[in-house]
Amino acid sequence: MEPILQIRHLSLSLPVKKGMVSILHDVSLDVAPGQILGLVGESGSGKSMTAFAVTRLLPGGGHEKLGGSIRFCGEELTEKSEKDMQAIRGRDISMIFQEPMTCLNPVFTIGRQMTDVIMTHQKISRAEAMKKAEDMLASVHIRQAADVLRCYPYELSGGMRQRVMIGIALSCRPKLLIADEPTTALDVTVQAKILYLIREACRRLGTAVIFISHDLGVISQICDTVAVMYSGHIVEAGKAADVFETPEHPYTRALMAAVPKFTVSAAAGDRLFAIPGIVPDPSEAMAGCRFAPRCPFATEICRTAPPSDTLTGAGHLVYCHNWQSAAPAIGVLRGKEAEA
Amino acid sequence: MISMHFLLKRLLHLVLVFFGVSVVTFCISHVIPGDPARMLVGPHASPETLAAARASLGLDQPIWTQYIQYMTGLFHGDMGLSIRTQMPVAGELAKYFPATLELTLAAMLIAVIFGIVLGVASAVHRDAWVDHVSRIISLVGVSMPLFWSGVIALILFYKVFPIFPASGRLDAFLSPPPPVTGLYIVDGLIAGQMDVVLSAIHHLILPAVCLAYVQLAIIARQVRSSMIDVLEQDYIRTARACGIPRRTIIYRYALKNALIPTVTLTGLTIGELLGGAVITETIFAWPGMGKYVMDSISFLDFPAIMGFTLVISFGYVLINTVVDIVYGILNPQIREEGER
Amino acid sequence: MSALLEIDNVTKTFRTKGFFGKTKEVHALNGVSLSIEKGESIGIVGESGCGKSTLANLIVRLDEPTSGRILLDGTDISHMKEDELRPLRRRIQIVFQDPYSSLSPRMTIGQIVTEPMRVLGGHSEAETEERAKELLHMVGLQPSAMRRYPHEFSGGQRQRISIARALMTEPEILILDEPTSALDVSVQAQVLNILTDLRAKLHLTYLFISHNLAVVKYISDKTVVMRKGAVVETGPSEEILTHPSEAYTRELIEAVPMIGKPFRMPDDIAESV
Amino acid sequence: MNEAAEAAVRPSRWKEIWEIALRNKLTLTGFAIVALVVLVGLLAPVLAPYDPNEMNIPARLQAPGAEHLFGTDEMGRDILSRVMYGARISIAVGVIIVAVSAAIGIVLGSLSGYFGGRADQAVLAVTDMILAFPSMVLALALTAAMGPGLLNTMLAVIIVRIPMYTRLMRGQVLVAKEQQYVRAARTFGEKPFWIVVRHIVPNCLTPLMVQMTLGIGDAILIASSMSFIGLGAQPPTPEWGAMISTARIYAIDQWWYAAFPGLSILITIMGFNLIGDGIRDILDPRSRK
Repeated sequence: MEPILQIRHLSLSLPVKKGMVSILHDVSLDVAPGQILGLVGESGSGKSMTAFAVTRLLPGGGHEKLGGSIRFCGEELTEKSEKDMQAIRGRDISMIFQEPMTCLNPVFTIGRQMTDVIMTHQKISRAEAMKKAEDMLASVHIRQAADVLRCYPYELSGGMRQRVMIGIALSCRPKLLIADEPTTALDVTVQAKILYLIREACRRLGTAVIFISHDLGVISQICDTVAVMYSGHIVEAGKAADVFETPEHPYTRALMAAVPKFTVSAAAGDRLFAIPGIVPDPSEAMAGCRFAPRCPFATEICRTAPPSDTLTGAGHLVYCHNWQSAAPAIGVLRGKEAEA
Repeated sequence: MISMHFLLKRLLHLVLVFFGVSVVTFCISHVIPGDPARMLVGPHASPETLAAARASLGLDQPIWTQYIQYMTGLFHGDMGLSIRTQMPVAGELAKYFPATLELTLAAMLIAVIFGIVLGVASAVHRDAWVDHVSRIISLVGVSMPLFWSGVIALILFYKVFPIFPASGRLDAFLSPPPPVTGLYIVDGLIAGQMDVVLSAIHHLILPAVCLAYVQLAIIARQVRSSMIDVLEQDYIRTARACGIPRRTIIYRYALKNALIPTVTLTGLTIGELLGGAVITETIFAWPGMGKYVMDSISFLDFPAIMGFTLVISFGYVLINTVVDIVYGILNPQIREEGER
Repeated sequence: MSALLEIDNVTKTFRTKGFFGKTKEVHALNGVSLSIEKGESIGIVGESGCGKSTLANLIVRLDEPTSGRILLDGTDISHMKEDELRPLRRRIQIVFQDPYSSLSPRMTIGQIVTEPMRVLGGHSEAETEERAKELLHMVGLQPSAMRRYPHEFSGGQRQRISIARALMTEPEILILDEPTSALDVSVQAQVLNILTDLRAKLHLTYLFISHNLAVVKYISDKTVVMRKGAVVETGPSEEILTHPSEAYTRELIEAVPMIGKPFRMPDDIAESV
Repeated sequence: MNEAAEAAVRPSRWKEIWEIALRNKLTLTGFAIVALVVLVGLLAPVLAPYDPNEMNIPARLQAPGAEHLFGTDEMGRDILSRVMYGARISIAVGVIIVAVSAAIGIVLGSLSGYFGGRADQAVLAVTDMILAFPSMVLALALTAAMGPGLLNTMLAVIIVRIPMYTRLMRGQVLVAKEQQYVRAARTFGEKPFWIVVRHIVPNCLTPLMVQMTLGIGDAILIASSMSFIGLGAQPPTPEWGAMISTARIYAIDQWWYAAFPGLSILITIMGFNLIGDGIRDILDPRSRK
């Protein structure tokens, strides 16, 4: 299917006290209609910044530097003015965020906030917008939607607020939904429901979704394609099934081995794979692969030249010099000997 | 719209604070002075008057009996006789009250309106020239001694550029309008005497602006900082992500939230204005309570000073209760739960 | 063998005074019983508001239970006065969730780590410092860390410092209240591995509290599932995961997203106010 | 977020504040102004060209000139010399008021915040009572009751300002009390007194510092207002507010009489405000980026 969003060689620098700091390097992604792309990585990987770059909601006060190309529905977003972006946001591209507790305006009712968004993008009356808002809430499976419209945010639970956020985001039937850690602040049972809602809405409306999370489990469950990010770079991308079944990049493998699973237990002598060291600061310049200092398989070339993308299977990309030699070595990573 | 519970709670609080205020004023007039009777009759009274005053104060009585007597007097509007004029203090204060009310109300309107405009302009155009100018105006304002700005204003706008009159509420050849509210501008409008209205406004401008300036500066700083704060909140980012136009975000979404702390500040502002009235009225020979108390101070006319203190404080407490209720109206969570 | 720590029918009710004498009661814990044997590692899992952190606060006596008993080696500590309690505090220590607010920003790591022993008294300065260095080494930090301040360390390092501090008084029981929840996965793995090693080396008893079922399963032999202030189910971790007997436990297990686990629609998707 | 917040409270903050202040022109100006005023005040006996109280009736109300840079007042006293001695009084008044009221406020606020209960209720009730008055009006009534004079004015302003520091400190302590490091200290069995002294107070002082710096300016302002009203420093004390009070009737024709003492107050208070704002901005994580 023709991708609705094509990001090519995206780079981003943000202004700080002294000069600029590079946050993203050479990020390329595709998202197809009705598909969910998962962006996964640890804190500081640049996954959220990628999303904010698409909607141009960057924290640089207009002084940020954006390079590369973002094509959305055949149009180049990087060349759009703030005014054009305003019309696109909420109508064609919507976002939902991590903190449902702070993302709704505390002094307005839910109904007011929803109808404001609807009326911004559609020329209809407040009453019609209210009807639409009620339908939207019903479609995210909220009972007594009419009552909820009259509520203030503080009267709703976290899960309910996130539903309302999804309702607002989908109210103009956007072509792309960006969900930035939408379930991180929620309990697991609530999370399961919200994940289901997002997936259902995406299939029903044919909306493309960029789903950002640090949780490999969440990503593996609801995403069709996945991109793993590390320190502002994409290290591996492909179909979710391929990436999680045959991870090729040492970082992906290490990350997967670090997650506790139901099958492992300390009592049985299992060890989790702990990646030594810490994620490099974005301002730190590095000649080679940014994972090299922590990578058990790094060789001379890793420290001197940045890796280019290598196609390992159908649509499965890996950015690693040594993926072939590294792949078999990590294995299942059980027992003490596996800890590097 | 506001719960009964909330109103009741504020009213009970009001009663408690009134009680507290009366305790403090009682202490000031009966406990702190070495010889309260001497304070009451003034330094030049004869020994007989002093003895009579001792008896009438019941200084031989236990302290709580004295307090009850004090309160009974207050309930009957008895604040004692002025030493300077030998008239009941309550009557004198009532005579001067409208002038003070007119001045402080005018000053409050100026401070609040221009303070908010300046603060918002500053926050929205952060670090642009508007912001710099507004910040300089505010910085000078918060550092400006009220008694000095009044004198300078007189030198500038009475002596050097004779634009405004130096004293009084009306031109000498005009007689005050028939009293309804005691505010010349309002009464003049009611009586249809436009010459009185214009003259009253002409006389009011200079003292009101001088009195307002410091508070204007404080409000502008507060609005600026809370507006900047609000503009960085998650729900503003959400609104941006929904494509709500920038103007709507600033003037509807952010402003309402930013004004909530300003409402409380306005309550405090009124206190400062009432205190400042003593100085401003003296400088501009404005025939209000402030000038009355200033005249009393040079005679050490203690009953007059305490009467003034009581009236001003009760008024201040009353206004702050209104402010609290407005705060509740603006802030849905507090309105419902009655908590703060 | 008698239990090292016995929690017997503990209730905790928080009262907030309302207006006009109205009091709101929140039952944070509702008759919770639990017994912990020496050397065991017990995990408590539950969602927000289930009372797991309240329980931790009661055990380390940051709070007093409304009713019920907490027995340490047979001694009831639930209502002890601070003075009587002080010598016993040495035996139970806690590590909190937030790596940022756990360490006073104005103190050096040395001051922070040695503090519990200084409060306890009876040890020379050299002795205390020696032990601090030894513990920092055990959690993988250099002795030079002693002179540095918390802000110079990452979240995972701070959490390891917190662990070292908690171990200074040679406690028998270590309460771990969501110690890895604020950390990235790769760092969480480091901390969990360190905890595993320490337990083996120092023969510690763990009470590990988390919202993450997989983490609890990894670290603990026995799992306690809590919900709304009550214990839902207790049993060996393996058993709870494979054969949960309560519906809530099943729901919880199914809700945990896992790599390779197919996505399943939750039973009741709708929600009302 | 955490990194910025952390950086704001790191112990090496004094050095860092100083470094940032050096880069921030406005804050630096503030430091320069305050240093100048303090220096002039200290060295007034050396710097002042005349005795501040020396009368010279023939030379009364002279405009600024070579003889008298700031002119003379109605008694022929040299205004420049009086302004210089006035700096002494104002700085001393400001510093003493803030030091005493903040010290009492910090102690009351920490005790009331940490221990809560009845003591807290009582402290809150008393601060509520004081805060129910407009500060200027209460200071006025208190001074009137105690008798006019600079010392009584200072005492009155101290009473009026204690609640502000008490409330601020109490609020800080309530937040700090719930920090995990304080809870951790409780689990070691640290005694409450040491928890307050060792863990809570050091972590609460930063916003107090800002408030105290701004408070000095505020105290100078309110004390000089009281002098202007006639309740504070009494003539012929060369206090700035008292000078303007006397100058009022001459001000329209002899502009310099009121202008120089007033300008001195304005500039001094501005100095403290610049420093206070500067420190606040430096400590505020938002402005650090």
